[in-house]
Amino acid sequence: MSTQILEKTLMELSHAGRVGVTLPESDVPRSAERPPAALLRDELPLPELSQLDVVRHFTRLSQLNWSIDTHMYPLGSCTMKLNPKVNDAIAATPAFAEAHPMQPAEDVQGALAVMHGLQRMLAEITGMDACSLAPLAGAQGELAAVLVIKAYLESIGEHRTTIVVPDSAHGTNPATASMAGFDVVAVKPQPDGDMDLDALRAALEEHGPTVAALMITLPSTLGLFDRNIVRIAEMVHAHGALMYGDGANLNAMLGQVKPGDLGFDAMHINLHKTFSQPHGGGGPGAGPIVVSARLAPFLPSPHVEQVDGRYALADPPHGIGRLGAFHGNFGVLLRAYAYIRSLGADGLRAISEAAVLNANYVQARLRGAYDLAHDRTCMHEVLFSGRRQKAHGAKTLDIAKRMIDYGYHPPTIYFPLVVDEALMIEPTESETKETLDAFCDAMLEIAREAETQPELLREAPHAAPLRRLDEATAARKPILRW
Amino acid sequence: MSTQILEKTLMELSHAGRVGVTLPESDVPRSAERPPAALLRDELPLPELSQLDVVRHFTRLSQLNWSIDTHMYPLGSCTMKLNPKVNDAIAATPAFAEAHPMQPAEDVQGALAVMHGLQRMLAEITGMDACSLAPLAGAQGELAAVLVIKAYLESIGEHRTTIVVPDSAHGTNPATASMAGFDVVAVKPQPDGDMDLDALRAALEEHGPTVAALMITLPSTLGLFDRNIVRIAEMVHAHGALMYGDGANLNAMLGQVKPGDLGFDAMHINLHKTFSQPHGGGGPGAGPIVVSARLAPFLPSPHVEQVDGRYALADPPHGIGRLGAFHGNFGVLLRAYAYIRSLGADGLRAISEAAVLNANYVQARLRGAYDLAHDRTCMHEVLFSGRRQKAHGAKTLDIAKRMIDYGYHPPTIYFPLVVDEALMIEPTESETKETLDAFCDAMLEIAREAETQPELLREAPHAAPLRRLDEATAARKPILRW
Amino acid sequence: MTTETQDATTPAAGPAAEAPAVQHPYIPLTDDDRAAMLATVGAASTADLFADIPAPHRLPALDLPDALSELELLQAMQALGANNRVATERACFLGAGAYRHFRPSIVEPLVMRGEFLTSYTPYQPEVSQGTLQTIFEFQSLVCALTGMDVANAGMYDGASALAEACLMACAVTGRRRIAVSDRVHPHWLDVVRGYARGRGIAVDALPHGEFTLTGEHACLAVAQPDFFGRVSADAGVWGEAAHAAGALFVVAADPVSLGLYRAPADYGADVVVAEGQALGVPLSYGGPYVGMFACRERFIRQMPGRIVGQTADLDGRRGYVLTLQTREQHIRRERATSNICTSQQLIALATAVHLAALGPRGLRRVAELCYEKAHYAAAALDALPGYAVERDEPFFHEFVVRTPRPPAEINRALMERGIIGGLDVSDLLRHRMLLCVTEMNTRAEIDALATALEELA
Amino acid sequence: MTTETQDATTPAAGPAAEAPAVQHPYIPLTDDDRAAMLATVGAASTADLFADIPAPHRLPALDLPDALSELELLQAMQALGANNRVATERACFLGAGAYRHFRPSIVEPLVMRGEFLTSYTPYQPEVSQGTLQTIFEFQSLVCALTGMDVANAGMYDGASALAEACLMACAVTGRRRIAVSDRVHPHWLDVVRGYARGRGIAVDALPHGEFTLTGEHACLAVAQPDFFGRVSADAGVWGEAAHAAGALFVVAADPVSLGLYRAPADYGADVVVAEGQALGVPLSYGGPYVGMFACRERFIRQMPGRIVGQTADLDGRRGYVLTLQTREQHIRRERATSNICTSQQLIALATAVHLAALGPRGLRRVAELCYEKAHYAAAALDALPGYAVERDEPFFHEFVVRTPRPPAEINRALMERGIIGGLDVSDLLRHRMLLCVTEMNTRAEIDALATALEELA
Ligand SMILES: Cc1ncc(COP(=O)(O)O)c(C=O)c1O
Ligand SMILES: Cc1ncc(COP(=O)(O)O)c(C=O)c1O
Repeated sequence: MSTQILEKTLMELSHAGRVGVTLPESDVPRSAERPPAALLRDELPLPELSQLDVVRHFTRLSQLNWSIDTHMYPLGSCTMKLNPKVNDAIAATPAFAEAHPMQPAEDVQGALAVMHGLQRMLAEITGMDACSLAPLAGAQGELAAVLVIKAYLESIGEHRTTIVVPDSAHGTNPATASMAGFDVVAVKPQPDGDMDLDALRAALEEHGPTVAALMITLPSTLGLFDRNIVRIAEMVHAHGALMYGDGANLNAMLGQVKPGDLGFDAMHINLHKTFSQPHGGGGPGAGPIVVSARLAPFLPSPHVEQVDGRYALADPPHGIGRLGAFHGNFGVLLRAYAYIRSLGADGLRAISEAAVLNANYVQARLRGAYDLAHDRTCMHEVLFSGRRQKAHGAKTLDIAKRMIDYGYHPPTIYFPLVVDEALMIEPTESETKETLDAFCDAMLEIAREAETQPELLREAPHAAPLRRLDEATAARKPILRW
Repeated sequence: MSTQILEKTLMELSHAGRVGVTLPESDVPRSAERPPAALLRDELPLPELSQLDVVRHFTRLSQLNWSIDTHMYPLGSCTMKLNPKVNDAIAATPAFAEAHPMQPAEDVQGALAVMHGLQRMLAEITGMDACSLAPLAGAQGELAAVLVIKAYLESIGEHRTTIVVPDSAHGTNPATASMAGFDVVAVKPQPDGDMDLDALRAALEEHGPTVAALMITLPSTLGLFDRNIVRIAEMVHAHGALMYGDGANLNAMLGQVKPGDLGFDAMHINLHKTFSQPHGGGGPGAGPIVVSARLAPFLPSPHVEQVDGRYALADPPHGIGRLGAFHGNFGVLLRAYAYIRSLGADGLRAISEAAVLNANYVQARLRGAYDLAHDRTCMHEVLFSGRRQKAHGAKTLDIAKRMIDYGYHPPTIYFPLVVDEALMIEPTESETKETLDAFCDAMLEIAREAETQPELLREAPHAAPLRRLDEATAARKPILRW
Repeated sequence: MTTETQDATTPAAGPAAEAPAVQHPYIPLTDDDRAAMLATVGAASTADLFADIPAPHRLPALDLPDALSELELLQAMQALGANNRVATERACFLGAGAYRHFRPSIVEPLVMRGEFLTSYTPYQPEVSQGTLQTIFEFQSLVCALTGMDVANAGMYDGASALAEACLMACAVTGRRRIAVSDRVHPHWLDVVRGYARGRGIAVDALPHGEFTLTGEHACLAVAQPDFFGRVSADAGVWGEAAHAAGALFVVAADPVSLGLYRAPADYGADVVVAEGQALGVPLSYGGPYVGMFACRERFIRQMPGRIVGQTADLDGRRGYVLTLQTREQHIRRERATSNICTSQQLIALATAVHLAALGPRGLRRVAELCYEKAHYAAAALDALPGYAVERDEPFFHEFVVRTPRPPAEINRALMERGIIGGLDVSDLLRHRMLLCVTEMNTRAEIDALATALEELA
Repeated sequence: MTTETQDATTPAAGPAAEAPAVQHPYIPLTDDDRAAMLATVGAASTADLFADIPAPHRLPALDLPDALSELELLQAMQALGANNRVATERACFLGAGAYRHFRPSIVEPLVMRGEFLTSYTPYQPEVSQGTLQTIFEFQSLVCALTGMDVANAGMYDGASALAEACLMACAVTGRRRIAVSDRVHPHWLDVVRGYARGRGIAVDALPHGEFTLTGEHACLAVAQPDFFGRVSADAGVWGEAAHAAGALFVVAADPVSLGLYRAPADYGADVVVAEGQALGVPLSYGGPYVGMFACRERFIRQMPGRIVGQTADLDGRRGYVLTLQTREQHIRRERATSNICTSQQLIALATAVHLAALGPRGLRRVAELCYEKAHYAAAALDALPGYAVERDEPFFHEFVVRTPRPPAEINRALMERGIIGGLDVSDLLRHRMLLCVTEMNTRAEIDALATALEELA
């Protein structure tokens, strides 16, 4: 019965004349003023489907996805944790879902109270002084923060043009630096995974007064807490540069340490990682930034302020302006607010503890079978290298695809780029020990298979809706629409 | 990777200490009055799961189901049609979902208006005089209607003890008759599928004044509209008995004919068939009954009445009492009300037309390959016999299981009992011609396979989550709980 | 630049533009589909397909309101809904068989998944394991709560479950008379009477606690807590009395109370029924709810309703099927144990998800909160001049208050203050009101109730 | 029978009972799990795992509100929500970039299915075909609406899509100056300026309609309809002007208007962006929304954002993958076309479901209803003493009214009458209000608005 098509496209399901929903007739007299004919379109080639076909199409498509709600999804750097349904329920209540972004502040005090509360809570959790909720995702948070740094430096007459980025950094870091008009200087980690202080010193000295900031991820994208972080901040500050923290890995630090205490000047936070916003197959997320006091006047618009017990939207005095049409991804902010209020300080601390314990447990159970990138206590994720398996004829990609056959979503692979055949596992705090054990058992079995029958891995997955896809042709001869 | 278990049970997933949701602390002082220790339980062996495990468990289980939202589901006699999501949305609004059944009528005028409107609309659609929404499913509607008939007959001094039921009837008909304290006399259909008038006459004459009613399904469970229905009603009435209609097949008659016009005295309606209430894997449904004027005083409680523009719950003067704790399956009634209002008279008529055309189309396309039980225009469903395929070595059960491999839910099989190897297909109005064509192509292919490789059918399904299940052992050595 | 002229054929704004005949989203057939299909069928028109209907009765007029578009429908329903004064923004102290409890947010999105919502009774187990396993789990949870050996897949509601339990007792004992406590919910008693009348079985409603049975009685049915909220320590004695008379002991329990109180199996119940609504099901003006039905193992072949059993497929993989079907109407027809067919599966599922989320700690906590808050409220009300709480027996989360004025009057005044009062039970006991307090009632609400009642004394 | 004594160890009602340490439902690890795992890890306590954090900074105090149980959280959020005065039970005439439109009921249950909601960006195509195919369909739908050749998987919102379009124009043309109409939404203009400032690109905000470009301009960006709701017949001329200057013509369109009005491709657009919110997405106080981004085929390798392409698996079965990834940050790093990574996929999905439900007839009908009702409203308001509608150019569903009093005052008075008025644009044009009318506004609402404004004149 294997069909050539898992599910037809909407256009293939279309049949002229069908409709998926009824709309009312007009209840006003037809206006005598007609739109100029020249402005009107004559064809609108949208698909035409019955309601059942629309429902069935998207329901069937959904089943082709794996997700947190169906599978363990240990994607390193992505924090695929439980997405509590209560947060969705709150976001769907008309009191929030129907609030119009252009309503006067007096009519949306509830929404503003949530935003104000979240600004405060995020600043508190990170130990920073001020927060902006405007950025619409992590990368936009990075951009906003770097622009804030730039504006601040310009305000004190510094025209610095370089940003130092470890070469283990996430791709958005260098891409952001360049979007903000900076040159990027890369530094390598030392063998133990911490930043190479000599390399940093050399970079700072070589680029000297042009260095605006160091963009550093904490815990690092190697899953490690850099033991020299305070020293690094001192070195950066000594050169008049600022410390930018990529907060994508904040899940490891909740209530354990505040980046603000370590010398960070600015940081973005991925609400769609640490704060349980569902990923939605690629968003929406939100990337609030938190900054130290000296950067606060430069935050983007709008900022929520409280005056005489009333909340209002305000423009920071020297702000970098807007990042999107309105006030940030409010529905996401609302979920994050609800999440933090569901946990409180102790709950957040327990989250980090469990996330870190889980990662170390996976590390302990798998260290015999897979090479560790760095053999030390990891934080919320553990980084292996598939080089041993590669030698047997099964690459990291093959290991990843084989995991699908065992019912586990593959981890992040080939990132960070600095580790050969990287395989980065982030179990999060949401999985049970039983699930972790079954997962580790499967990984151990796969390691055995890699030795004895690597072709099994090379041809995997065997039990997914599709076998491996031809990505090369897709890129060479792009078919991007029906 | 084939595991022995598709999904663990909740109890297998349980681990002492886990919780799926948080609950508040008490905000009142602890009462000095303690419950007597002897009344308290000490163990409560419920499963203990984290929230993610609960979500994942039920999400994964759901995916093991086929449903209208995912597959064509042409189950004869079940009217598996589109279940519009707008009706679910309405039923979920707090204004209805949070109404308490014991609130005074003045505080639930909205709910009562819906019920009153539905009573009226169902009576209008069926051409009857009065309606009760109290029955909680079709079978309870049957019971209610038969008790109403009994009460009516007793009120006029008739103590009749027999109900005539065609032997093609749904099992609930005879079971109901017996629950209501009647003896059942069966009559057979004639070869063309209509009721055998001679047999009916004989039965009426033999049981004479003890016959309380004829329970007849229209269109019949053979998918046919009995051409003698008016004559039948006359005969039944001539014997002082009443005409009871099983309205499970009303989907064929909306706006085409009113049972009340044909001489029916009482009838139940399955809102979970004709009126789009989702089946929910086996309910909830609702089985309102409609009756002629002489039966109205005997309807169950409560009945919604309108007095001076206000709605109120009332007890019919000689009513048979309550069928459930409250007023019927209100959420189901609400959906049916919304469904009728979405369609209006023309829309309902178009539903029946399409349902009947679809069934006849399937009949026309498959009549060459499968034997028809009755070769004539069918109504909303078409009844085949698998006897030809059985001769080749593939029973109707095998055909049904093979359909799963082609992605179609099997039709109703081995019902009605009077047709050998019955295979009853009800496509409903909700499927497109394309879907019907693909379905018929698959059925034709299966007919070919039945001839050439019947073992393929006997071993089917090959592509479902499980292969055939051992029902005999399940019944012989029942394991009914963990 | 305003243009006033426009070619009449331009596909233009406004309803006056001649749109092609609009299809309905619930009916995919288009005119061309219809034509092609009629040709295959060999009919000239769809009307021909209805030729078997006697001509004088065809195409009757249907006097129904005009069809509404989806937007208009939603607006119309919102307008109707606005005429309900519900608990969402009010304090609610009404119980009496339907209870307002906290429903964890995970319940609804899981239960409403299309695969659960839009599937039929699981006749084809290979493609229905989702529903089947959840039923197996529901049965197991009901057993855990009640302490009984076996449970079925659920009944229409608690009341009809009680009625079926009594009928089953008759089938088991071969007797034709049943005894029921008069403190069973009056509506439930009415349902029992109706079902019994059908089968010609006599019903004795006995004064609560004074249960004198004879050898004619098939069962004694009691409610624990009873309709007035009281939990009796004598239940074990009643069970013994029933057994001494050769009758079954049938207990109607509140499932939330079972988070705290003894399982009916422990005090001798042979059949336990319950209204499942309190476990994660919205009030929804009285339904759909679900009846729980559990009993001793020896009655399994006399149980009504669907039952799911565990088995294995051809490859030995565990699976579930509908089982013991020879009890049922589709096999046994007039000799079936009950006529029940479609039941309330989706609601049973909701209770299973609810219990899975709560777990034993959660359910106990809910029961404790109910207990504490109800007792706090009772103490507060009892202290009010003109009011007196009936406290002769221990209660769980409902209690009866004597009121200085007719309860209906008081309730109207409470509604004006945003409070849904208790049930007026004056028809049973003069100037009495039955109040219910659950974990949903905050202390502030209870205090506000007390203040309001004081003012209304 | 009231019992006052109770063994302190009885598992009893009330919070004072010593419950075992409560687990949080979001964290499944129990104490025994933790102990076993620490043993495997070889650590004495979880604290040991954090030893790399400098000791003085470990375990800082966190000043956060106490944790709320789910019920308390819902109550707290309901209380906060009650401080919003939203359109649910009010007439709303506010637009200005976020629009209240009818959302078919099928959209939400489909979009919120866990498999869509809780999956990541589809990096593993074998187990992500659901998301991938819906992106492919979204891209195709955006092309159909705009008339363009290709579209990406969506941007953060319409405003940032416009900014990225301008940056792309710079990359394509190698120029470092962009021209933008001053009738683009002012917030959007601000976003464009911000993005441009980062890359050191100059922005010229040109008076609408008077677009004098030079050989330095990478693009001309306009909004159609413009911020004041006007639809211009001159767009083709502007496109030619842009092309004559060697610049790209970038159009920001309203997607609902495209149900009625010409596709921007027809009048020369090289890039079309749009805010997708109007297509099935709740207002949600400004987000999450989704930006649509479409362009001519020749720019595909310079486009920002994710793109999905069709391909086949090893068995030749059709499938979809993320493609052209060498444009993106995770491959190209500082030379990527944009830094965008996580975008707004679920919202893109909502717009796709919405469009699939509406189809071409539905979208046209919505656009027609907007047109008719807005024009009915404009005529009614224009007739009021003291008010004047600016009608120098044709408009779609938004228009500007001159008011006799400051619009803020009027809006406050309207709110008291249950009406959410238009946007106060006095900062741009004295005593002016920008009103929006959609299919959601009934004639009765519009009449009520007119009556209210008349009273407030
Ligand atoms: C370390 C790191 N930094 C930044 C980002 C970018 O965040 P976003 O995808 O929300 O733009 C990610 C997420 O993918 C990340 O893992
Ligand atoms: C013909 C017929 N009559 C009666 C019934 C009984 O209806 P219900 O299942 O709602 O009790 C059914 C449904 O199964 C049926 O098909």
